[in-house]
Amino acid sequence: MAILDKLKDGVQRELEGLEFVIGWEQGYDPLHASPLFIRTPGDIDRLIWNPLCVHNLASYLPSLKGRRVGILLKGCDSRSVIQLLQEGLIKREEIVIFGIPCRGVVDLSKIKSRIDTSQMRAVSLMDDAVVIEIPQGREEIPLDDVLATKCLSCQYPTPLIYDHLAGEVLPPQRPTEVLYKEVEVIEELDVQDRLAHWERELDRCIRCYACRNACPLCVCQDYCAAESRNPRWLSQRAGVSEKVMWHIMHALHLAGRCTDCGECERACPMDIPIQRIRRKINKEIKELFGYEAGVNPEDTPPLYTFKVEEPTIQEREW
Amino acid sequence: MVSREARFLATDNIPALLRRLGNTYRVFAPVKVSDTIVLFQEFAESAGLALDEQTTLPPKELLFPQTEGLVSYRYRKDAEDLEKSEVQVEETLEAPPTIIFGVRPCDARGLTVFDAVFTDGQWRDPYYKARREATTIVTVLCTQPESTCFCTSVGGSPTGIEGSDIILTIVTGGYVAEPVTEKGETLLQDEAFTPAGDKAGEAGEAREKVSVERELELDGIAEQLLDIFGTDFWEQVTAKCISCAACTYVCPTCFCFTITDDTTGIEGSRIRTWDSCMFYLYTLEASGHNPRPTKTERYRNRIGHKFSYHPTSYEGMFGCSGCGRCIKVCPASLDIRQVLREAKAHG
Amino acid sequence: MRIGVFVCHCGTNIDGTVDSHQVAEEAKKFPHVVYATDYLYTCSEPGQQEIQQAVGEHDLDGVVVAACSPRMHENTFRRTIERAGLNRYMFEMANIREHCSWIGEDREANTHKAIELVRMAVAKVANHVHLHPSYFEVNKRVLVIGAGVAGMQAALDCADGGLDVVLVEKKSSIGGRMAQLDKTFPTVDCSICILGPKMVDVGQHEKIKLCTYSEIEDISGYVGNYTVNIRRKATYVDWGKCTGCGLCMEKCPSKKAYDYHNEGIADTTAINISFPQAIPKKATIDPEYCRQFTKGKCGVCAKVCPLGAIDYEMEDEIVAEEVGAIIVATGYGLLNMEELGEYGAGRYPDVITGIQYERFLNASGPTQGHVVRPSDGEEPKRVVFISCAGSRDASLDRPYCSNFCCMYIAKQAILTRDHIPDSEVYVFYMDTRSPSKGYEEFIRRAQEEYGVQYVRGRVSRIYPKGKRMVVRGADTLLGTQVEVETDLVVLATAATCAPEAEELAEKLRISYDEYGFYMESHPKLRPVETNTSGVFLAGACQGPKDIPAAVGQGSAAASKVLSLFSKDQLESDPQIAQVMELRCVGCLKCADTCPFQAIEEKELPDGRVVGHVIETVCQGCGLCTSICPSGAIQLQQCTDNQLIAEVEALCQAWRERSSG
Amino acid sequence: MPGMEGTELRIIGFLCNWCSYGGADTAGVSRFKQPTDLRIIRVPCSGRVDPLLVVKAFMEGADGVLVSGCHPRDCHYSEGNFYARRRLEVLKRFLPFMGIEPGRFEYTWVSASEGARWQKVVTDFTDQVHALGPRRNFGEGNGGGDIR
Repeated sequence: MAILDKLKDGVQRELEGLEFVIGWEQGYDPLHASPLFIRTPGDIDRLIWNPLCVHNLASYLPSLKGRRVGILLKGCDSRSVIQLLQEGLIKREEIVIFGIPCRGVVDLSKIKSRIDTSQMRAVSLMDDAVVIEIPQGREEIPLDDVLATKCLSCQYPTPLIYDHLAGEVLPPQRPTEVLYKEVEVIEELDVQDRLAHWERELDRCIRCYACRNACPLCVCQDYCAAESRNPRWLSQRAGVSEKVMWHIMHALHLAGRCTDCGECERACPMDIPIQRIRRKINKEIKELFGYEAGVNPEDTPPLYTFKVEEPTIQEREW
Repeated sequence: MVSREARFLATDNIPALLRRLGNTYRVFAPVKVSDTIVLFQEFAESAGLALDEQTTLPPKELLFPQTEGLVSYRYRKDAEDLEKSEVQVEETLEAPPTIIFGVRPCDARGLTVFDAVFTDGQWRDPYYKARREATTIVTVLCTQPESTCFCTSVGGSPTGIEGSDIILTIVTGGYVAEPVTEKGETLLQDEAFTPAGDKAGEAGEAREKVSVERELELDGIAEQLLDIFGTDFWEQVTAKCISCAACTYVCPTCFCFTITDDTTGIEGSRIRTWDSCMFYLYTLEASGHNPRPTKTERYRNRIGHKFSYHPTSYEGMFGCSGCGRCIKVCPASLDIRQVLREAKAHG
Repeated sequence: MRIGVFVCHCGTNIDGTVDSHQVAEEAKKFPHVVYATDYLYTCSEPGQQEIQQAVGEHDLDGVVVAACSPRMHENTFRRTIERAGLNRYMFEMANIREHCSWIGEDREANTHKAIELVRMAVAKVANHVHLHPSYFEVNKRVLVIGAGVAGMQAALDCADGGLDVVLVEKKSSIGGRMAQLDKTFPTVDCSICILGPKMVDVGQHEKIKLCTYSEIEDISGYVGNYTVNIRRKATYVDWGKCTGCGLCMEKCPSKKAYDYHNEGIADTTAINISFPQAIPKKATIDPEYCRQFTKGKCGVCAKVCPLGAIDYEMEDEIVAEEVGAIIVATGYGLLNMEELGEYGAGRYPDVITGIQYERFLNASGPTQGHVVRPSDGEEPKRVVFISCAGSRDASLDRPYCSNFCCMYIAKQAILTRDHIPDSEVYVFYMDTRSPSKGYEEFIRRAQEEYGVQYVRGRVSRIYPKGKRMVVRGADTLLGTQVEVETDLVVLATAATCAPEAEELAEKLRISYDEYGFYMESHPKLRPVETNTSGVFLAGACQGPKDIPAAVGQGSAAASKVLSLFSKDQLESDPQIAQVMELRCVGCLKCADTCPFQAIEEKELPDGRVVGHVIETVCQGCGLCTSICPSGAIQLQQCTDNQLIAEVEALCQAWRERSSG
Repeated sequence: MPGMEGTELRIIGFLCNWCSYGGADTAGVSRFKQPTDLRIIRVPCSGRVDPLLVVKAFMEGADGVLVSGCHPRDCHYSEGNFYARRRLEVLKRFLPFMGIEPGRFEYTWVSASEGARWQKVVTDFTDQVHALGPRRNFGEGNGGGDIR
């Protein structure tokens, strides 16, 4: 049975005990999927599963605490759920998880940076390619070229936590090294150029907070410290330093918690490469504490604990 | 409208034109700043123009900045008597002559929503008004709708002229330029514009060929939205919304703002910034009570405002120009057209 | 806000390198400041009166004093403004002395810096709110750690004052160092004769609960309400039954056990009572030497004990005690003399330490007071004392003076001449230090009456020559090399912190210096208090000191506890964390990380779960504030906005400076 | 104060009340001379120092930021500096990624008795920041190069 059929079958069987099941449906054009809230058996037919199902549906869970819901999760998405469980932000018994072994999802901005999709007519998804029909003709793009960066180094193609798994466990097939490639490009720049880089990229930020609202681990949401006056970390002033402050705030609040799901960057209407900021911190956290967020529900995020002796921290001598 | 005497603007002449205009005006034009982002930026020849794509943000930022200082102030203490202090207030309005080149008809039409609220009605906003008056909008008419376009559903047109000062129609080798206003007429005096000749006819034909399917039937939507105000329709339709402000910030007609006094020490400024009805804080009251506590109420207000309350207050004018950006940027691909369709069908 | 700024000259301490008047003038320009002035000594009575007067005249609701460190006078000025009718927390100090005038000589730079420090303080006060303490019950029991003479004095004074005392001692008997001594200087009276009765008083006092052979396992809680877990180490003897008859000691076949009380100059039995005057007088088995433990069979003591008190299966026991205050009197240690290689210490049996010599001199010591040479038991005819053995020695990283050595050397020199009238005594010294009453005279007596030869100089080497030792050193007064052939060398080894002093400090959350001695709150004005409320110091744990000083501190610490407990309720510091329930998202990261478990879950009427600070438990560290992502929990008086205001005020000053 | 122009840089220190602030007091009492650039903000514990405060200081234009607390194990609040150590280490490794030179931010431990150590920390850190010079903040002038 194909994955989608298994999913539909599973949802069909569990739906009665749940308020709804969150999955994906076809969006407004062939390239866009959109989250689907399955409330009735009639909604199940709308369910889709393909590499365009990019959304990390776990982002909806914290706001649904106290309600019994089902959710479809890819391997990477499941890490968000584990992290949320770890921090007590959701309850395991309230959630039914339909896990999906996943070979990777598409980064739409990678497609859009290659071809103009504004007049696109159709999309077909092959095993190793995306074929897009545009007025100028038929464009076939190798899937690997447009997969999300996280997918190219994915170590968790199968969800780490689930009640039902649609398909067989998929072993990791991607090399780990490429994960930090984009981070390393920035690290190799001269420090002044790094400043200029972020200045240029972050200046584009319109402070719409889509990055925050899309983040499954931003628990404060409506009470975000970026918008409050007590504390007042940021003002409404124009200027790139205010924007930088916001992005550092977001990244630091995620330090040791970010599962690299990439929803922040995907949600950004200005296509600012902010995932790299988090990934840099993840890299340091991994190096310092050997820790990866969202892998084990029993862990404690490394910044909420300590060791009396920290063998990996080389303190400065004076 | 002034006489629509058509002129021809050769593509090759555009850089020189903008450079010349740059002596008198601030000139903004669409520039590709990254692979996927096109923004209005101050014209620089090296940057190149991106006239064939919809800009990521509408030009409203140039007339209604995301952040603008309204006044700056400084407390001055009397050195002899510290009890006495006076406040020096300085208005910080800047409205230099500006040209925005390469605007789309939907975005130009979006400005008419601003005009209705900020300049034409009971209240006048001097900041917007001054900028609007100092700005000339040069619009390039559309040739091909995008999959998210729905201007015709809300009363616009890919070849519409509302809000524009000049319209440009793409023809072989360049554009046919036609003035819409006096301001536009003035601009056409530049040597870059040559008589249109038979290009005018080509332009007319080109315009005829463009069409955007009118996919929504919005008659009666204002009343319908009121009718379904209290139903569970809104909770269902907003389930996928993540309550960010991307849709409002890219919208050419959203004009909500907030004002804060930003004081450090004895000086500061009163600044106005865009606000978004999708934010919790937008309606949070000092008591802690929030009349729109969840995204459901907030999104309902956004749709209600654009398609019911605004047309009711402003002679049927929707608070939407059908540019489709909100659909494009929505992290959850929530499609406003679909919401309207379902709203009409609900109940 | 209406803020007044008071800039202190501190005589010339501040005004010498900071233009205090200009600081006040500049302060007038700052927001909210309606009054600013400078004064010669703001902390003096007229200085404080001036503040009180200005509060009234100018209707001030916030005060900034730019003067010394707030660690010095914050409380002084808080009381000042309270007297003037202000909430005492509407106050901030700018430290323009320790952090400014005293560390830089450039008057212009200092003045400039002082102005900015004042500006920051003003910005912070502008964000202050009124705070009000709450009150909590006090457990009027006191824990004394260490039953040396300081701890005993503290315990007795507290107990006599009506408090219940728990006295914990690591050794099996109370008494401490003083119980090992023969005589005391400068009176040369018998140490145990004056200490013994005190030990009996402690042992018999109904208000004192003795826990000897015990150590502190851990401590939690806060002033007024500490919980202390005490590890009662296994003695293998049921002290409830043991009468201290000593029969077991007589029969014990393991007679080579290390004798701690005698500092190893003699051996003892594996089961022993450490010394005849021990209190409690109970036997303890040293499992390192007991055959029942080392060989698995023996059982002699169990057989001979008439009361059946021996229990080889005994295990350590953890006992919890609830107390309201703690007096730390853990004393000092002595430098391991093997660190002193040039003296041959540890290699040559006839090089011994002062405390070992004390045991030889002691009539109840292993030699019944006869001084003998360890190597052959002969009476020494010449004894050389070396002072500062490891003290005042930067090369050993111990630059401090051990305080009491000069005096006990003089005492031991006199006693040597008393015990062995035909002996010769030499003292190698760097300086003699004898500042207390009767001390200088005592040293004079040693030199003049007893003919002790004082040689001012360092000893460079000691080596054996036949049955004797040669001490080679410099006489810096004569400028010559000296060599003294001697029978015995006594080293005044450096006093160090007590063993495991650091670990205990960490349990108590008190500070210690780089040598492990505990830090007092203020070196002059708060000598027995620590920075942890409810924890006091007595005796040599704070630094080497002699008996009268230790006893004095024991009484001082007791009086601090008695005055603390004179109120039935204590005021809790309101500078603690507070949850803004409207902002709290209930993630409880604060509760998970609070070092004091001071945050609990609270359910609001609408069902929302938020964090809640338990007022009296919160210690005001602010860890929660920096962990809370939404900024919902704020440490009062050190809120995010207050710190941001300080940063912004400073940065604005900097911007103004660079734009001219 | 024109005489100061160009000689002092903008350095902020966040010091815990119990150890480092006391250490700075001790240095003062001992009259240990130090460069005048540093401005100290007193906090109860290094654990109170939200890394965002450091970032805020930089965004407001600081050239250098120093955090100093009690030595590990000596925290007046038992554990505050253990948390601080982890966070500040992450911050220290992260800031250079955003374009803030390594060396502009340091964290260290100075006890209340270590006046001489405090003097050395201040002197060395100030020298270190001076070696880097004034910092270009985000949005100030043009920085030049970039990727691609």
